[in-house]
Amino acid sequence: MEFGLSEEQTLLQDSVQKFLSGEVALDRVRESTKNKNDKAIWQGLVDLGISGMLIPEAQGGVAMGTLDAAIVAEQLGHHVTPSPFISTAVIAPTILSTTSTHNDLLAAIALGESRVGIALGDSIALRHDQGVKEDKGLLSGKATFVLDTNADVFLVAAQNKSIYLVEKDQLKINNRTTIDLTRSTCELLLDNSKAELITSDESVYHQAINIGRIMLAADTLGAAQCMIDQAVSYAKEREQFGRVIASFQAVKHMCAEMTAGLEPCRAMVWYTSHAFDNLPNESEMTTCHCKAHISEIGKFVAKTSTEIHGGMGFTDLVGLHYWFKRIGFNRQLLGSPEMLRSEAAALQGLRNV
Amino acid sequence: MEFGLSEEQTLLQDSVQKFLSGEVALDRVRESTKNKNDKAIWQGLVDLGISGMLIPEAQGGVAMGTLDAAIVAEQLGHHVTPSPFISTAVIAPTILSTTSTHNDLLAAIALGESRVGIALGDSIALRHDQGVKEDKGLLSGKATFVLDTNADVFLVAAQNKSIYLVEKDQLKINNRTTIDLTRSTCELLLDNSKAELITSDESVYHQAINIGRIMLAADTLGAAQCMIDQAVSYAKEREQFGRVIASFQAVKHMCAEMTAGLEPCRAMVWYTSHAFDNLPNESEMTTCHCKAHISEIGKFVAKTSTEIHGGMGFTDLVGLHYWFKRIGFNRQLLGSPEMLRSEAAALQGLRNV
Amino acid sequence: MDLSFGEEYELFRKDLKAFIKQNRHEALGGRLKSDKTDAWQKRLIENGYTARTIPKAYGGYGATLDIVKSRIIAEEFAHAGVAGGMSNQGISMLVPTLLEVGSEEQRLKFIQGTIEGKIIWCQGYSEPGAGSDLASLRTSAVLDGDEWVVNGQKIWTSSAHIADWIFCLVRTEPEAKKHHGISFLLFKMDTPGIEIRPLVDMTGAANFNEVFFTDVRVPKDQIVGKRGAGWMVANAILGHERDMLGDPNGALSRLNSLITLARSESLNGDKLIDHPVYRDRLMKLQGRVMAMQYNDMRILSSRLNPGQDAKIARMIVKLQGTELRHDIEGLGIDMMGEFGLCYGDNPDLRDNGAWQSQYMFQLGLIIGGGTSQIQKNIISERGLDMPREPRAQQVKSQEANSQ
Amino acid sequence: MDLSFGEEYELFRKDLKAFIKQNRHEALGGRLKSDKTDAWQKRLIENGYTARTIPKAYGGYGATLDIVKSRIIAEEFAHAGVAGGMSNQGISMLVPTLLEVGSEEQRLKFIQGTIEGKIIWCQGYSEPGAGSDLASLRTSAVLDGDEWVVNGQKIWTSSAHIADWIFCLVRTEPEAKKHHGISFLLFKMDTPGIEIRPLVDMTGAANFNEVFFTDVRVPKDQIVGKRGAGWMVANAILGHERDMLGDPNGALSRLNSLITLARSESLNGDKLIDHPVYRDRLMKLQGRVMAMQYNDMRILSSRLNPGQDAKIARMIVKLQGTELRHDIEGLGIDMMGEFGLCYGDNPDLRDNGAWQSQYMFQLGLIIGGGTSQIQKNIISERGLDMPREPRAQQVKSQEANSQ
Repeated sequence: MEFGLSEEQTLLQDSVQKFLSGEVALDRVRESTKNKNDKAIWQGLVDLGISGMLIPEAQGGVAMGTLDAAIVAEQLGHHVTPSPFISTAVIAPTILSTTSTHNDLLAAIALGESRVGIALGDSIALRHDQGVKEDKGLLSGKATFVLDTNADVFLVAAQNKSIYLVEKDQLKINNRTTIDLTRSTCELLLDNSKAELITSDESVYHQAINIGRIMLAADTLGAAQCMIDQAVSYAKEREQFGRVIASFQAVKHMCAEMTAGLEPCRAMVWYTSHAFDNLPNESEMTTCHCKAHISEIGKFVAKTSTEIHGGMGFTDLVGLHYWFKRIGFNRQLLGSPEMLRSEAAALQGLRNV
Repeated sequence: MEFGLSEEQTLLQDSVQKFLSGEVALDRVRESTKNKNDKAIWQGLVDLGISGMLIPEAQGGVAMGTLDAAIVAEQLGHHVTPSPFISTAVIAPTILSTTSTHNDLLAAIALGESRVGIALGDSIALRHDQGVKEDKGLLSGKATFVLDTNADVFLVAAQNKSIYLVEKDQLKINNRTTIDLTRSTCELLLDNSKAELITSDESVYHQAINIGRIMLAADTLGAAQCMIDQAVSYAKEREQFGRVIASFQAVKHMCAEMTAGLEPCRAMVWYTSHAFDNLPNESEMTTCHCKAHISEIGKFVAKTSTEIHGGMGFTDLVGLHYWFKRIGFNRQLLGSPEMLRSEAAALQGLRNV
Repeated sequence: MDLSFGEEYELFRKDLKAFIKQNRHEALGGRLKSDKTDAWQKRLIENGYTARTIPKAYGGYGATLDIVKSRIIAEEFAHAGVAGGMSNQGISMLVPTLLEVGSEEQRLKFIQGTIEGKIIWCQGYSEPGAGSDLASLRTSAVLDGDEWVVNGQKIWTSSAHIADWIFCLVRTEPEAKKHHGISFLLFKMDTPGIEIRPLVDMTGAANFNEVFFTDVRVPKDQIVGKRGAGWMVANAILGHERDMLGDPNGALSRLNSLITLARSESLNGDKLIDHPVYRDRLMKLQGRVMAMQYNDMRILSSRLNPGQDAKIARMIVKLQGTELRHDIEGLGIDMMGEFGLCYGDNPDLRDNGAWQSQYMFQLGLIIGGGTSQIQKNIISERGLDMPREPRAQQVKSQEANSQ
Repeated sequence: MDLSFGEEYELFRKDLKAFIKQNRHEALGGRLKSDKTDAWQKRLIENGYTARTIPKAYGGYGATLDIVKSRIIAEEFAHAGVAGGMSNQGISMLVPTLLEVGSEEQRLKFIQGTIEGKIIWCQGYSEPGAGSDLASLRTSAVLDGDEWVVNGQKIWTSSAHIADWIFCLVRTEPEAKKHHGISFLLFKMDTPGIEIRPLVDMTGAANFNEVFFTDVRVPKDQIVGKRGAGWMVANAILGHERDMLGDPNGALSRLNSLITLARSESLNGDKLIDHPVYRDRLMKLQGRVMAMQYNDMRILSSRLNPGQDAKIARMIVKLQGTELRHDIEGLGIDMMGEFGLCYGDNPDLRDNGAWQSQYMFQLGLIIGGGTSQIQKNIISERGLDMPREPRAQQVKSQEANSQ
């Protein structure tokens, strides 16, 4: 019995961490969000093999597991890295691997030659006029909060939960600013757009949402851990009233509460990732709780660690707000905590659907 | 404009406080709960005129206002005093004053010669087989969480919200132990019991519930304030690690958080009491929020002040648990916080009913 | 208990309503100056609807203090959605200070221009190394002939880029211990040696600035109060600032916006207000807002009726009020889900992005004006008479608490 | 990541299941002693299902430590609802201590009787003036010839009224500073001079006792470890106690009871589980329970795989686990509303009153075994390497943290 990271996983973690803290330090994040250009960062990750980590070896990938992907997501969150990782390297391969018709695209993803946008979230929570309908093989409608404005091609779920591949030139892409500038999201407008059916197997749709949620949870885990680390480290340096503020019991206990809340989330992400690959019966329910729970802890950590930074936490100077906003973004995307808990209840027969 | 207690009200507060802290110190509370006998305490309160405070002068009362009654309730909560105050001195006169047919009973209440039990709560939240039905002037069914096991006569609301007067010999009284030994509650079994209709005006039923809720909120205010006072005072005496624990920032901040939460509740009870007498349009909604909000703060104070007492808080030695349980009792009776918030929403058109 | 204000006040309110109705087309307020705002400000002063208690000699209306009338004025302008009197740091913080401890020359020189909106002030208090521990500030002023020579750096200086003058805490006695050597100095923002750098904050805007002083020369007589006694002045102002930061009227206004949002936006075909989990959270917040409103009425009443004690009621306002505001904004975001993430130029934005920007700005207020941790120190030590940090920390924590 | 335990363990589990099935009619466990429980305990030892790693020389089964097998044993007995090995303070706290630092004579004298349930122990640690600050204990033991003479008072001594022996912290070197002068002493509870007073707690039961010592004479050789070195022994035991207090399996079991309650009880005609507000709170708790379960698996794994670090994961268990339990019990009460108030002999009681009694008992555990405040000190200082209270408090807070 071994519940933890393998040696290979620790190496993977280290290599991603090394790349991100070297090449993608905070000033790079700032620059990238300003230019809306994450290409250099993504190329670096492609060079590390990240783009192909969930792609079969036959298509040039390395066929790793969900936990491996979660480790990468955690590091990306830790460094608030702009990148199309979740869309292109995780969700797209999860969908495309279920057919044998798009091996070329999988190979292109592995090589870093194609970026696949993901438009799946509209059925989770219908709030406005969003939603895509299929009619005679053509798609029409609006997809919102689509991941990756810079994608070449999009995987779009229609309201019937079938998933289609749509080329960039078949739709209108409207960039949509959110609070989190480290992630590019857009709105897609489709009007009798040509689309290729990838699958009408609803379970693929659910798997894709499921793994996306795990990655967002892992991202928040990394971001929240980094905020705690920064708060503890700032508290040990910052002096007020003639002593470092880390010596005030109030500050110590705030850090202890954040740590006590977040540390079990690490095991939760591990278990949930493991369940995705190995325990299909409990995977979705576990994921709902994982993302909901980590989102709540993340909200607390984001606020508390900012408070510990005092006025500095409120400024752009230390850039702490990038983490604050990333955690806020992850909280809402692909299912808010309230929606996820309601779904978790339904999955175990505690809510009629 | 004067938002606060008048000189008379401060005098009332002082006189009740003086009586309760003199005659009903903690050992009296213990004794009374052991013997299930609050007669001596009640007689003392009757002698102070408390039994007639809401009764018209013509019936021997002093015709004071709801805020005056709330001041008394707060003191009773502060001293965890066993007494039939809410049932006999507040709810019963509120109901009986709406008719002119029971002036004798009102006069008997004012003189302390009659105790009226109150069975109104079953329609608020139907959980089991409770509920009383009227058929040809006779009542049958079960009333639960009836206030005052020692009453001579009971005011019972049927499911149609009409209120009836039932003599003790017309029903079976089953004593029902709750966590709070300072309050006597019982179950009434009625089986074609003779009953006298007092009112079928549904607004009287709502008024009676409303004022009962205000009293329970005021009781929690007093009990919670006393718990904070005890915690602060204990922390100033108790030494650990060579200093009084009141000097630890963690303990100080716990006390500050309790105080910051509870202090606005005082104004809330005042306003709500004033609204009952003067602002009928907003009274019920205000009361729902008052009791719900104070119940939440009370729960936090009950837990936190016990923690500050360390192991002593857990024992029976300092008796802190009487306050803990009283706050717990008030939280659930005549509407739990969840029910009250839902009702507050309905009262302002934010929930369809 | 008497919640009515009486006949005199009802009449006052009636007159004010009429004034607003007649003049509302000319109303133009704000923090900045322009000919139009100046004209409106002047009309308000003439009618006693702003600068009401400032003596006529200094350009005010000259009425005696009447808290109820102040409250009626605030209520009616807010209710009508019309700009009331200008509100800026000069008017709300400096003018009361000058009235209290300024010299007659200083009052005559500054008050009228300030209340008429012709002199805009900024505040030079916090420094990078002196936040919660304000008394450890290091910006120095050294006397050289008839001038103070100021060197150092301030932070959190809102309006610095548009201000004409600054009121600034400086250390004039370097040997004195902490808050004993501090003075309260006034000087023009166009004095040579002042550099202003906008300080972008987490909302993406530059609500504040950093201000750097290099050999800034200030005439000797521009000190307010006694040399080295600036701490008391600053302290009184900070207490007043704290009251403002937890203002329950702001919370009520935002709660009402939240209710509007819940009634207009929908989720899976139902209005948000019909989702019991959101509704329960909304109602919880409404209960908290109501508690703070009544608490505020109690504070107001205690000012009218000196016998009433509202010491602790007032002490907890900043802590409770800012946390409450932050929670209200947070529910707005949560209710909208992904659409709560919209920001900046996003056309799906609701309420101009107020939910996200206020969620962050209110977190800033939880930190600013004395962090929540400092507030809890104050409540426990001054409110509950609990001991300060013992022995070795004694001196320092006293300073912590004298802010 | 490998959650399976492998073939050897599956076999072990299969054998155990068979054993339980065959013998369950004779199972009788608990903390007390009787001929029947003794017989069951003995059979468990013979089969290696309790006292598994205690050497044969001391009456145990003599297996090497295997955490997985221990876990399987606990799981299977719990799952079958059959009493496993006796669990009391003698077995779980004293025996490991004797094995570690006891003399050979002490091991031979006490271990077999203890694990067989023939000697019941109680623990004499806390005193009225020494709770969180245990090292300030004052119960003294003065050497008089061949005997220690013990005077003082203990509190929170569960089982004192049924115990045969006590293991007790006493101060043997009055001049030494705090934790340096403490020794670990064993003596019989029928020694003259011992008075036991039951300590009724908020649940209404007497789960604990106070114990008073007046000139209690104890043979000199009944000290465990070195004289004056009892603190280290006590400390190791306390860490172990902390792990037990936040056990997520207890939380899971209670969460399942809560789900059962929500499905069976109703409110205004709907099952409680169909009320979205309660369901949301229930699901929040389920998420917290799951996080703690996985955290526990990580801790277990780190014991099997020494390279894995679970230091902080373990450090937070008591704080998080006890708060979680308290919240679970609180939701049970809230869901039942007025019926959640039932207690004692009330026939409307659900689950034997467990919701109320556990709500209180878990609050006791938030306080006991190192309060939540002490836990936060430990996490911040030992886990996050944040400084102890400065200067004057240095010595004392070190002691606070060595508990």
